[in-house]
Amino acid sequence: MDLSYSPEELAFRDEVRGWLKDNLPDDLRRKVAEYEELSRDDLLRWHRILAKKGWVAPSWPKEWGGTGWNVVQRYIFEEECGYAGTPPLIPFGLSMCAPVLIKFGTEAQKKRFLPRIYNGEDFWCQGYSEPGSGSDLASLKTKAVRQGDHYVVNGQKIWTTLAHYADWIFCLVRTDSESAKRQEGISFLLFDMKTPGITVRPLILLDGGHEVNEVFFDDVKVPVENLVFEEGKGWTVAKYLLGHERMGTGRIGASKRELTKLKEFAAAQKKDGKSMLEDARFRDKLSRVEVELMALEITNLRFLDQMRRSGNPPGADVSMLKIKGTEIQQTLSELMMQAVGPLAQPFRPVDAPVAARDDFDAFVASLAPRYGNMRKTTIYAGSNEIQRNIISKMTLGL
Amino acid sequence: MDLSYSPEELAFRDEVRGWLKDNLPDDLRRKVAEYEELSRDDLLRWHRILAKKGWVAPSWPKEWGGTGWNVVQRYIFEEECGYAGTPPLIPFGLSMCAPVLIKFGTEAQKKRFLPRIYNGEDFWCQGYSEPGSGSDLASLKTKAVRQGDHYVVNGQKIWTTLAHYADWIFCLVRTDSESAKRQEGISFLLFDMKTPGITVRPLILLDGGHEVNEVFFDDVKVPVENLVFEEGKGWTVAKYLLGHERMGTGRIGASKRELTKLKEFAAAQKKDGKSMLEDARFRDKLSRVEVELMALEITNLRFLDQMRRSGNPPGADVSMLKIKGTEIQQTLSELMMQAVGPLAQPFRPVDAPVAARDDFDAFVASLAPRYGNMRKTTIYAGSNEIQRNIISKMTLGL
Amino acid sequence: MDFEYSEEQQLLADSVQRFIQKDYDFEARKKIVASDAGYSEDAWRTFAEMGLLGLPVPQDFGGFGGGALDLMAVMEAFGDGLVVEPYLPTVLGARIIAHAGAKAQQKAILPALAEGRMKLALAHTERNSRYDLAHVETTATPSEGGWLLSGEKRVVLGAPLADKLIVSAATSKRGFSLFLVDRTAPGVEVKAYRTFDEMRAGDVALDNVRVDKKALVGKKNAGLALVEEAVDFATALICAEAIGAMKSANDATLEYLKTRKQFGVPIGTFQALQHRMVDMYITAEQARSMACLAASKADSASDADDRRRAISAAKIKIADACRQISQEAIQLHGGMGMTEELKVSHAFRRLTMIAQQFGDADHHLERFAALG
Amino acid sequence: MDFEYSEEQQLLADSVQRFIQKDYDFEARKKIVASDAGYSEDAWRTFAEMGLLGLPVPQDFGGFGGGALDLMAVMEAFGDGLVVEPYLPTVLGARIIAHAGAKAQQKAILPALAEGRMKLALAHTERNSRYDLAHVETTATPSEGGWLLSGEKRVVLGAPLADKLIVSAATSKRGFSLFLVDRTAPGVEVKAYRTFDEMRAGDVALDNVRVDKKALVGKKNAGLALVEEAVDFATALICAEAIGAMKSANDATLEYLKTRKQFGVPIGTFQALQHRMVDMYITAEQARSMACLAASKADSASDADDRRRAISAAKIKIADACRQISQEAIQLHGGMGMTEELKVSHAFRRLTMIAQQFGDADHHLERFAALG
Repeated sequence: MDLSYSPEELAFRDEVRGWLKDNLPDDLRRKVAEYEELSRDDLLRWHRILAKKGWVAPSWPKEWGGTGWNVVQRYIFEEECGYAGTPPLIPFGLSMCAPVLIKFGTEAQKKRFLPRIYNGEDFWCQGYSEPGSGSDLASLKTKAVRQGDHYVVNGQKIWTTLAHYADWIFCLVRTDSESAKRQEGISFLLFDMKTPGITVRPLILLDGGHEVNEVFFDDVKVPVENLVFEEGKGWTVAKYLLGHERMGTGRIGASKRELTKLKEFAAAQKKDGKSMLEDARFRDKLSRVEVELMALEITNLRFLDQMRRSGNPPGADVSMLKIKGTEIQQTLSELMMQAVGPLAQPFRPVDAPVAARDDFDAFVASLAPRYGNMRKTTIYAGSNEIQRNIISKMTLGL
Repeated sequence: MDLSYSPEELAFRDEVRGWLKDNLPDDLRRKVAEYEELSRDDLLRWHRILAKKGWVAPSWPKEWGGTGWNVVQRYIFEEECGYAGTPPLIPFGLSMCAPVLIKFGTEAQKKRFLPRIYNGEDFWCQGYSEPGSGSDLASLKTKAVRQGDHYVVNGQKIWTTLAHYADWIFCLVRTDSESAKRQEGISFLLFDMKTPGITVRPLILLDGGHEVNEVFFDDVKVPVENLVFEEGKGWTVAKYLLGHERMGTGRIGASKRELTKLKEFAAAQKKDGKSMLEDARFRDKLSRVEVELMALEITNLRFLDQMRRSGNPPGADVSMLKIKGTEIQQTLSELMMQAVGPLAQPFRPVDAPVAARDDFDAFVASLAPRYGNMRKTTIYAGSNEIQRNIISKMTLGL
Repeated sequence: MDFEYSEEQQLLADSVQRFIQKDYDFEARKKIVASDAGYSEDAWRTFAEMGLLGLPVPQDFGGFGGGALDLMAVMEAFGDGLVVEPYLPTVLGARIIAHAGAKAQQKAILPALAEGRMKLALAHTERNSRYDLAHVETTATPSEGGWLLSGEKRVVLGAPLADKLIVSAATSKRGFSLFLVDRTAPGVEVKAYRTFDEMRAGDVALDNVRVDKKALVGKKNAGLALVEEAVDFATALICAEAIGAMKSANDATLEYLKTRKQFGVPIGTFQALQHRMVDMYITAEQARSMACLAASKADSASDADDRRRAISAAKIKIADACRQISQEAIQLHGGMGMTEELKVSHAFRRLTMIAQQFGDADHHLERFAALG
Repeated sequence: MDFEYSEEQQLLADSVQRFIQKDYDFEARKKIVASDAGYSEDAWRTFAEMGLLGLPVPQDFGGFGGGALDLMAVMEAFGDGLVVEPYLPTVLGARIIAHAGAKAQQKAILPALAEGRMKLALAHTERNSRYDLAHVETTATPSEGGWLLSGEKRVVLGAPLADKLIVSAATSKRGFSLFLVDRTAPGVEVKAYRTFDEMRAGDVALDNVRVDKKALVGKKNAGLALVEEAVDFATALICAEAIGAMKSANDATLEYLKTRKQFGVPIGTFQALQHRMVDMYITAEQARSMACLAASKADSASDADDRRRAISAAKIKIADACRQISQEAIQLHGGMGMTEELKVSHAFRRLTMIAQQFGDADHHLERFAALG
């Protein structure tokens, strides 16, 4: 048994780490570190830097720009990005639409969309959830009726992350409402967000941030060539994507960075003249989350090792990474807020944007909102309750 | 709003407290305080002391020996007994069989059994649970077939507390296995434990203690006059008993005594030369359980106040007292064990009974078993899961 | 033993609840929060008319001389309605002036407070004080028969709305004193902001602010006991407020569990969620018991330690409860709970802040343990 | 990166598992626990034959020179089988002698250990030491070219079964030393008892026990580092043992959930129980990861602090996990889990004790924090 990376893996990690150090722009690094909202330009700028390096889509087939990395290298890359604090790579194009097109798309679709996704020319979003569907995806109601060369789409999507930035959206729609099984009659369609009849309405989150939206479709005409795979086979496509495990679910790298930041930050906060790190009560909470993170990193590596050995993804156990990883993220954000004690109350200056007020400690004021924002992590991408159901059923056989 | 008892209630409390102080025998007080097993004689001795005083069955009708106390007085009495650390009053006769007889019994049954229960002449146990029934009481299988003046009973009971001490057992048995609803066809029978065909087999608990048993019935002949209420109406009787709320479910008094003991005990345990009470980590656990106990006492008083006002029992909310009360008891026992650190490992001397070894700290050696034993509290008398189901359904309407 | 509100307390509570239902519902509140002032003058006037502002003011000064038990029902209703007006700082101020103010100060301030013509704020917390009430770096230097105050106060609740600030400043190595300072006095600068729970607060910079002799509140060097008593009183009040906000969050969550369907059934039929909802319910009941204790002891503790011990015990339970219920309410609401469109997300914000306000659980665990 | 056992480790683990299935099942174990000796000579002989006793002994002395990673699979299997033989104290002793013993001591002891002809026990803990390894009140007074040892040791695991005790005793104000003492030496009294987890231990009274020069193990006053290293090593081993016992408890609970019916369905169909079982499963996986770390760092930490930090981190997680899984396993089993008839109640006892053995979570949280 050996818990360390091999010399080759360490060399790869150092290469990635060194390159990130040199190529991550300072302003983006700062924005991420200080929990600032990233603009469309920020996201695309980083996407294009990676694309230029050839690292933006490691898991794609080489012919379309993939790196040919093995599962450990891909994991190392993801975690190093998290550890460096890069802006996120928005997954909707790179990790969701593209794999679907590669598996199910026509040659024409691939040629049309993949290079633009790779180069960050199109910003994609995902139209899955609907009001009332939530975890029960198959209950979706948005209707697409074929009329000649088009589908005419009516309905509503919700929780559409960054729809306000998006050029394209991929949607699950119901093309046959008569089918006996709810999973049948669902199709996978690609819409240009500029198509008439699409309205995006912001859903402001409890921290005041704008990340998600409602998207309304009112007689939206989608050309038939934007259908992926067969009509009525959208559920097959969706299931393929759900099974398309990512190894970075635990977000170990990002949490390690946050832990380091928390320690530095807490050390600077005083209680009775001493650092908060010397306060047993506070420190134990910090220690326990640190231990949990150490454990999760090893658990993740164990899964990787298994995966490399067997060639198979770890299956339902990957839900464990989601559950523990998000709990860790939430605890870290909570401890950041608790570290400042009463100073966590401020939120926004009354008469000026945060950045314009140099007498306002915008970072400290971001801690409570950040804590609030991180509550989403146990809800989105399959709530932690759903993840527990998955382990219960698939791993434990209950 | 006033959280204190009235002067009359305080006077009553002082009367009870004073009387207990004078009348609880020292050896019994010590045995309870040191978590020693109580013998049949110990239990009956205390029962008879209370009977002589006229306080053994406060809630019975006055004609049978009840005290006529109101709900607050009954609560005060129960909690004072817990606080003083008296042996428990075994409820099977006093609080279970007797109320059933008073409500459903014939005059003959009342005259025959109630005075003997009151005076501690008969020791009763309860035959409800069966292997495989657990929380699902109505699934019971023990069969009683009428033959002339007798029922012939075959089957098995389990978890029969103190059956090895008992003179009598009251049982739920199935007198009609054809009935459509499982609840129908159940009858409530009283058995003399000396009847041929009854076998009691100990179930030793994980702390090595003998409290519960399996009871086997092999062609046990029970006279028809020992049927309570009508044949096939046993479920009505059982339901009546389940609804017969006791206000002492939270065991506040006993937990207050344990908390005091824990504080004294922890103060005498040293860590780095200082008392364990000065150790923030240990102390916070102790403080939190103390706060929970303070809260539960007030919650209990709030329910009493409501009950006195409305004349109605608090209903499903009494499940809250069970849940919190048992969690508190468990935490207190766990902290007692943790307070001694590595010294909690000893269990029993190899070559002599505990009491005979004066070089063996029997009390310290009782802490881990006591902790183990207290795990039962969240399981018995309706597991805490069942209690949550009850609140969910009855109070919250889920 | 009596856990009902008195008839008067209940009448007042009913009228506050009616006001909130009628004039301070979630939509009305949204507008108030978004307004320039961040609070409603109309609501404030109504509070005065209803007698809420006079409640903590002694009868001699046009008030009702109410204690924590009298304020409890009001605070609970405010918690349910997530009221953002600066009621708490005003009560804090009234308490200090009523206890320790000179007659002249009382006459000048208390009737005006009761009538809604004046607001106060307690400027006490500093950058390095955390929850330690004895930690004051701001100084008061004797000068020309008065004092010069210099220092910086942080997160002064209600500061931007207050007419007068009660400022703590060190007057010797042995202690600090309290001073009345006009918010607009020369040398006072208030940097205003919204708080995470949508109230108004500010950082207060004091740069050689000149106050005269009469500005001293209470005895010299005797500030700590005053502030401690007032903050304990206010802590009892936010415990009651928390009860209201928890009830709001619990009610909303229960309703959501009953109505929201997944896989064709209400999600409230899932046992894992039922048990968590039950735990939220039990926690709220236990927290209510401790809020009763806090209010009761704020009014009639046998001594300061008896009061401190009960208040800390209550705040430990309330802080833990705020955390559990706010987090679970959002989680059980799923995505909807994350949006500012549902009231529950605002209850989350307030509960999160109450958990820390006047000392988080760790602070009160430390104080509770020290009291034996 | 490689999380599989080596071929040799796996073969050994398999043979231990086969032994437990065949000769050390729950019924066999019951008899051993109830026996006078409280352990099985036969099992011990088998351990020697299988090479388990030689595993921690250096090759020069007839052993295999195995480290924590080599012992991990054995300990995991022992945890699963709830083996009560005094393997842990023997490994502890072997570790100390191998590290610091004089050549003569090593020759006299290590081969005998490996062959099962001798057992050791570390007599270190005292009434007031709690988990502080530096706290030693027992004294060693120089006398006639040797020492006189006096004091009392508590909860010495394996003491009644040991041939020799390694006794710690203060040799100066600066530190303590370790001494080899025959269990039957004049002045040594062992009060034997069963432990809650069904092993044998004893309190050891030392009344002017005379030992000669050669009894000193390692350098004078250098006992702390030796004990610390050995106890850290043993802590890594009980972490692995805990993994086995947790797996046993989890497997039994899962099986119970699938077979036990209530209201006509297996109780494993109730979602609240499913989610708790999932949490137990996740906890066991996280604990396993930390047990891997502990074993790995026990063998090859970069320095003592690196080792201490990893061992403490592991023990924090293991202690929390032992507590959660042992409690939940009983609760989900209901009444049946409370009886000594099911193996799960014995796993509960061992897990409860592992949580505290060599330091509970609080102790290791303190040590972990102190290491930065």
